[in-house]
Amino acid sequence: MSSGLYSLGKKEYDRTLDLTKVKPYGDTMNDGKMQLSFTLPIPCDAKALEAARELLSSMGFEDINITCSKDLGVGYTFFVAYASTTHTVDYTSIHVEEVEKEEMTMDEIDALIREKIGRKIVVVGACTGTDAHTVGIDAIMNMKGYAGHYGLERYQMIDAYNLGSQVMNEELLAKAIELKADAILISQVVTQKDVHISNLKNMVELMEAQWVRDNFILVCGGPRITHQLARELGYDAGFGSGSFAEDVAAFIVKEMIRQEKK
Amino acid sequence: MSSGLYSLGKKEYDRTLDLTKVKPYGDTMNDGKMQLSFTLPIPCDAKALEAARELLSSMGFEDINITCSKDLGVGYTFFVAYASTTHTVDYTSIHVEEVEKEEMTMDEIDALIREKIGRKIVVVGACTGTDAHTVGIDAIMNMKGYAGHYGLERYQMIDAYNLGSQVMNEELLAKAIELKADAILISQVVTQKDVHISNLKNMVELMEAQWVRDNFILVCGGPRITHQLARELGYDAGFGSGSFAEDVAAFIVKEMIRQEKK
Amino acid sequence: MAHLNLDENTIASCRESAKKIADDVQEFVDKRATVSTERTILRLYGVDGVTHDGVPLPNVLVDEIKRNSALPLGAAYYVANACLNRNIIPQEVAEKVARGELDIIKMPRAPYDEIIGKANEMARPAMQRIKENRQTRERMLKELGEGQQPYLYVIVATGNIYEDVVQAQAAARQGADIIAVIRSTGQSLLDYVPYGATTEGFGGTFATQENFRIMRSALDDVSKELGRYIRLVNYASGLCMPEIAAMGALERLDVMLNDALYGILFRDINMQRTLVDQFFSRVINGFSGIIINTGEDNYLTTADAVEAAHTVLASDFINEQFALAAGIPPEQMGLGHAFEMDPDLTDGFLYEVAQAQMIRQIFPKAPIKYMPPTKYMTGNIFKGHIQDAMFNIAAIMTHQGIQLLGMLTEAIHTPFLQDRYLSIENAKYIFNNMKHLGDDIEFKNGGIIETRAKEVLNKSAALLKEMETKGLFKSLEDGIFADVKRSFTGGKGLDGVFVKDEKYINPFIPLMLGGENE
Amino acid sequence: MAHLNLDENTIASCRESAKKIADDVQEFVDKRATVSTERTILRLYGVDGVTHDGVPLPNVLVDEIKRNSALPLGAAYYVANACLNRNIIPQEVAEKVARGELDIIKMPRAPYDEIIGKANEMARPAMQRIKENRQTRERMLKELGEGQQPYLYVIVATGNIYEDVVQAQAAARQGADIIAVIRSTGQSLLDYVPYGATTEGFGGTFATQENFRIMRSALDDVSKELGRYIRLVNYASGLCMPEIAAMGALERLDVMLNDALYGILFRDINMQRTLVDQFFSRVINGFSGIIINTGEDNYLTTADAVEAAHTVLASDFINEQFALAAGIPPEQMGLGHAFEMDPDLTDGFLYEVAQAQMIRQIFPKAPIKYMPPTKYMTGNIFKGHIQDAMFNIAAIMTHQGIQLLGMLTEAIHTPFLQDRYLSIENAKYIFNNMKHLGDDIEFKNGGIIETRAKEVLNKSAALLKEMETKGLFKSLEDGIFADVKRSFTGGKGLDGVFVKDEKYINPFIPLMLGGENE
Ligand code: B12
Ligand code: B12
Ligand SMILES: Cc1ncc(COP(=O)(O)O)c(C=O)c1O
Ligand SMILES: Cc1ncc(COP(=O)(O)O)c(C=O)c1O
Repeated sequence: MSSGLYSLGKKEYDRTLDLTKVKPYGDTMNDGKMQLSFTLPIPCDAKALEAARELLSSMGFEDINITCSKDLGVGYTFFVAYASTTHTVDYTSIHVEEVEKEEMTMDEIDALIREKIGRKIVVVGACTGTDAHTVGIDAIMNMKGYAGHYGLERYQMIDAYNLGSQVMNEELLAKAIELKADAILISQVVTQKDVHISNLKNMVELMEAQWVRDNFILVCGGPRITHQLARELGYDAGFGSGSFAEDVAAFIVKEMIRQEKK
Repeated sequence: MSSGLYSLGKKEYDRTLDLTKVKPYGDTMNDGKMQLSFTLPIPCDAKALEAARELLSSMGFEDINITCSKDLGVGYTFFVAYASTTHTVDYTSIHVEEVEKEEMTMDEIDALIREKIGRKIVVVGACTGTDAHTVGIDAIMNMKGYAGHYGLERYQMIDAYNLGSQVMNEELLAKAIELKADAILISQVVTQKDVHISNLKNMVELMEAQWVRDNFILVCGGPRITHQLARELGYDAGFGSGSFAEDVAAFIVKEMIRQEKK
Repeated sequence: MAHLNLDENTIASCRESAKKIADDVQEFVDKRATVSTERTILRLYGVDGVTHDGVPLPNVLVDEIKRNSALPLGAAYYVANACLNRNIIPQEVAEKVARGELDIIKMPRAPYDEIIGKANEMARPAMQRIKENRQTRERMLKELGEGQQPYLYVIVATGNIYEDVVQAQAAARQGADIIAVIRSTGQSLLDYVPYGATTEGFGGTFATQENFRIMRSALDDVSKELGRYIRLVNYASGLCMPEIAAMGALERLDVMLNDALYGILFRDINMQRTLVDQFFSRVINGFSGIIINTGEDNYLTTADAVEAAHTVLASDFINEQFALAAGIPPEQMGLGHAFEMDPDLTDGFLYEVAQAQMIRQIFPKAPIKYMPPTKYMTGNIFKGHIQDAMFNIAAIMTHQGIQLLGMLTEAIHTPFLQDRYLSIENAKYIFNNMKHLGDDIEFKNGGIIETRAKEVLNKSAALLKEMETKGLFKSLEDGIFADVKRSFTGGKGLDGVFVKDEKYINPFIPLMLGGENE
Repeated sequence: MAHLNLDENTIASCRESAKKIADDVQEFVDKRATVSTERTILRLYGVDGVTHDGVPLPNVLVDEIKRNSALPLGAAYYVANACLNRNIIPQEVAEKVARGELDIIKMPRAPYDEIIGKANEMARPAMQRIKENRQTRERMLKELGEGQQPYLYVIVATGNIYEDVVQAQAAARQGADIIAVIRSTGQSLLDYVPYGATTEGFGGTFATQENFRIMRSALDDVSKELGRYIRLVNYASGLCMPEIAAMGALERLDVMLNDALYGILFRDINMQRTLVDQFFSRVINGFSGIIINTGEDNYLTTADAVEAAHTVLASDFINEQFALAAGIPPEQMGLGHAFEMDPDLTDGFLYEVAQAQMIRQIFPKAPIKYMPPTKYMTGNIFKGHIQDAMFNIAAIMTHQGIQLLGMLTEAIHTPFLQDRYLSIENAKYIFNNMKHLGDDIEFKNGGIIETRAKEVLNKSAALLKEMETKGLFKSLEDGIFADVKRSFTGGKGLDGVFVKDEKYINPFIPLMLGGENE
């Protein structure tokens, strides 16, 4: 603050958003402010504070403000911090591989199947491995659906088989072959120690070993699944939190059309 | 999980704490887990998620899990994330410049002054600039003190003058010179746009310009003040949250003894 | 609605004591005016703008009169005279004086009656504009509707009015009902009001008329977009209390922080100065239909919230009487109180509820203002977020009026965009999920809550009785509020107070108190 | 304490129906045993350890008997006979069988009376050890004391027992009263109990007897350090329900997740298998002084919490009757319910309070177990932290017994050390700051809360009446709970169920039900 009477000493602040160098925003463009919390396995004292500060500094943070440090009872320390990052992200260069979510209704999808495929399509799904979370796959497949969006069982042109949870990959694949399914849906909710990754990979390996990978449209989903991850693991698509049956059905049909599967 | 009956497939996890490479701890040593939240000035969509992920990745994060993204109403997006940092900190090399807090009581300090200085010492303090937060400086100086720790006014061997808040540096220095003070205490609570830094620096410049810097022990304090910062700004010491009058009094007396001021 | 059995006689006795205390002061006030009240009159006459060196023209004029020791007649007197004399308008008078082209003191005087006539006549445009603002607000509230009580009130404080607009619009879209633009840390001690759009403040943005206009217009846009009238708040507080009230009235602000004692206690402004200033500022606020917010919450940042609870209530009674004296109806009295007890206190929440419910019942028509935890907020934002939740719960249980949302980063920085988002989310969740909790429960007779409320009320009554004999000035000298002692002649701004001449003119006070809005 | 006016006749009618439903099933159960009950007997006889290929010896023995279609007489019969015959102890029998050195089926049979005598005699050491464990617990509780209700219950789930110890001790120091070691995701479907200390599980740590021992000893250390007895929890659930109960009894666990229906509904375990297993497991828990926790909360993760509220209560009544049948006193019945409504529901908190208070009143002696929000938790940890706070508030208002603390990261990962810290901080703050809130208020007659509680109770009574005619098996086939339908012969583990011969022996059930602890 200026102390001279009647004067304010104006200064212009950098308010420019440069999309090639986007920074976090606290209350001023480009201030880079971020909030962090974390635990270090060292005792709670002045040295710990300094260690926390140095760690953040090595990550490219400036203006580091450790606002809270608590002893967790076993010689470890919990921290809360606010700091400004010096990193930026080039927004203009970001390309996201996204399932194009052209909004289609159940009726539109049924019509599309009638028109382009000319028969009912068969979908088999399960929550695999030791994973017992059925709510997600049920949300997609069961008649009742989720949040007002009917599940695949309700589609006139889809035969949907929900095998439930705790289904072994071998079993799911056998069922898909038996039913001559067009698409296989896999749900994975438990992700601790990346159990979902090995489970999902294992399915692709099984299919490849039996030379049937190309016979199916292979889709996975779950709260920690992204389309990107699914693609990396060899799936045709991946669906995360907030997906609905329409999204999956529309993807399957379009993919079948694209691949000229009839 | 293994599916073979009666077998568990054990694997040893890295549970070693290497103090030269300390990493954050989530639930397993060296997992590097940290929680973040921040806002990016870009609209809330799949591209934003990817931008957030890339930003974290450029900061050295792995296993990036964006758990929440919310539109803030002005085309900006709020994120919550968990991720593992790849950075480490060498705990063994950390040296903290800390005011040695040898616990001394008011009576011990009074006794020390009597013994080593042989006269009452004079301390002048204020909350300076436009800062009107008196609670902090009162906690240190006023009779009543703070959280059961009496303030400097109660010390038999200290003459304490608390000038209150919103005091100009010039005024405070004039008073200190007039009273032949041994120590000057400055409180700074408001830190927005680093107003405290310029304020604190200005005081040192004033003192140097008048060739009186060495006549005083110069101490600052406030919730965002660290000893390190204070030293960098040319102060003898800095005191943060949770400081008590004893800490400051002990420092002043010992520093006077060290500097052989009588 | 859950109800506490409070003794109506004790409440009535509190009101009586408070009225006596306020009447006493009002007698003192009625004899005085200040440089700030005079600048206010000039602003209402349309004097605006700054000189080459950035000195606001209202200051130029009043400084000029003061330099000539001519203040007792009041600025309106000299300006009206100059306008009559030269057949110009007040703005021209100010500009000419600034350029040194006019000596308004030495110039010939018109007959006093004519000056009074002119002074009153010149007051009409401002009166008209303020009346229209009031009608516009009422119309918009009717057409667009408004949020439900407790209103969600948040602050923006970037220091930059344009950045503030972004934050304010975001907050409104997130669900806020009221936006307060916090002022820069130094402003309350400036004896002038800065000019124009400003982008540089510390911990807040300067209150200027242009900033008011920019923000009101941005909020009008977003109000229409959302179909919900968003109220705008600023601070008629500090050395320019009435001037800012006038600016707010002219730019259709909706709420003003406006306490009879805050400046004295927390800004070390001289008590005579503040008490004189607050009167005119409140006359303006009352006339403009602006809700005032008082600042009792601040007491609990320096004094203990459990021990000093009764001082908050006592002060509310005093603020109520000062407000009534200035023509402010109960519906515009945002009397303050706060949720400031140590969160580690056993059953502390029950004491907070006692306080909130008591205040609610004692001031049934007032849109009481409830302040969030600040003092016991720490750098632990997670615990802080829950402290704020507890505050929101106390509010919905006791039907508060205006809810100043707590921020999880209270102990760290002025709110980031995301902090405000989380804070609004917190309140919306609780207000909806617990909507009728307060209507569905009763407080036990003789329970902890009721006993506490009675105790606080009784202590308040005793304190007010004591103050009734002592008078307000002496009480402040004794440090009765907020553990702060102030002297009658100490503090800032006393040199701006003067005793009015018999012929002193301030046309606005009679006009505004004249019931023009009925 | 705030009280709801609930109709005592309706409550009594619920209990009657539930008793009939349970009696019906008990008749079915009394005729049957399972591979798991037999392995349990062996474990109680001291059979432990694994073969070279890691097969647990109890499995070796029972598999051997089963291969010979000789199960109907029960494992105790053959082992007692072999011990008599060779003058060895059960562990030696098992080892010899594993090495193929002994054919316990074909070996000569001692007179039935002698076999029964031996079978009973061999049960003594385990009975003794369990009784001592119970006394040790009671002594430690008396000497050290314990936390106040609601007890703070947290989970550890690193997958590694040694890492779990760190987390558990940290939690205790932070204020937790009860520590549950969550099991690895796959364990409930294993038809054997893993062996030894384990460091590799997904989303939880394997329940093994050695892991129980390691953790109990770590918690005893920290209990002494803190002067507060810390309870240990595991899961007597899944295909090895009674075996794990036995292990827990031997290692002085204090609480066991132990529901009559959970395995059927959520693990697709065959209903006959589970119902037979649950009986023996509960007899053991009852005798050991172990508190059981039932799993009604899970219903609300698949069914809607507002609509299915009455199914939770109905199931609590059924679990109560099954528990009584197995000799578990009300003081050991941690009947479950949960705070699982959509946080965006208007007045949802009032419905939650209705449910919590109703359950509290209907089971006044039970240390009821209250589960936190899980289904509506999201990746927004800030909102989640407040959802957990609301849950804690409902708990303290309604005097819950065991509070499973919610974690702000519920939707993300199993708890980090810091998540647990924040969660404990949340509960401690609220339980202290609102300590007597529940005693200081009353629920309005005919208010939202009371009306809701009555409605849920009535629906429960109707449902139980319906089930009374249908029987439990048919009801489960109809999907009465959790929106899940299971068939009488479907699901896992049916091949492990057998009908007992008249001469079948299980010495523990009569011994344990015989009131030895009185
Ligand atoms: C309900 C629930 C349960 C129920 C499950 C009941 C049932 N029949 O499903 C019960 C109580 C039985 C349970 C048990 C356990 N659970 Co659980 N559970 C949850 C909970 C609370 C909600 C999950 C849910 O129903 N979400 C709602 C649905 C609709 O969302 P969704 O699954 O994301 O599905 C959507 C999308 O992801 C997508 N989707 C999902 N699948 C698929 C598939 C396809 C093909 C497509 C296209 C889309 C798609 O579409 C859906 C609709 O939009 C979560 C916490 C949380 N709040 O998320 C924990 C959680 C998932 N559980 C967890 C754990 C660890 C367990 C246990 C292992 C704990 C234990 N050791 O005892 C057990 C065992 C279960 C097992 N072996 O898998 C962890 C997982 C941690 C991790 N990341 O690894 C969580 C996150 C809780 C926690 N923080 O610890 N759980
Ligand atoms: C109380 C309070 C006020 C009171 C002050 C009353 C008074 N007479 O002091 C009132 C209501 C008047 C007030 C006003 C404002 N406040 Co204020 N206020 C606070 C609050 C709630 C608590 C501060 C406090 O009293 N802490 C307790 C004391 C004991 O702690 P302390 O100051 O840290 O002191 C300890 C140590 O730091 C140390 N110490 C401190 N000084 C010194 C000096 C020496 C020499 C030594 C050795 C040690 C030492 O020892 C003390 C004891 O341990 C904080 C939020 C918070 N919870 O922290 C905001 C806060 C400090 N205020 C803030 C702001 C912005 C303001 C305003 C500018 C807002 C506005 N625009 O209107 C105004 C104007 C004040 C001004 N110009 O300075 C911000 C500052 C943001 C920032 N970092 O820049 C905060 C953080 C709130 C926020 N999030 O916006 N405030
Ligand atoms: C009545 C009142 N006025 C003004 C303020 C703001 O302070 P400042 O004087 O710094 O603008 C407050 C702050 O809480 C207040 O309560
Ligand atoms: C009664 C009961 N048993 C067991 C479990 C745990 O599941 P799992 O079968 O995976 O161990 C739960 C989980 O909530 C439960 O409520």
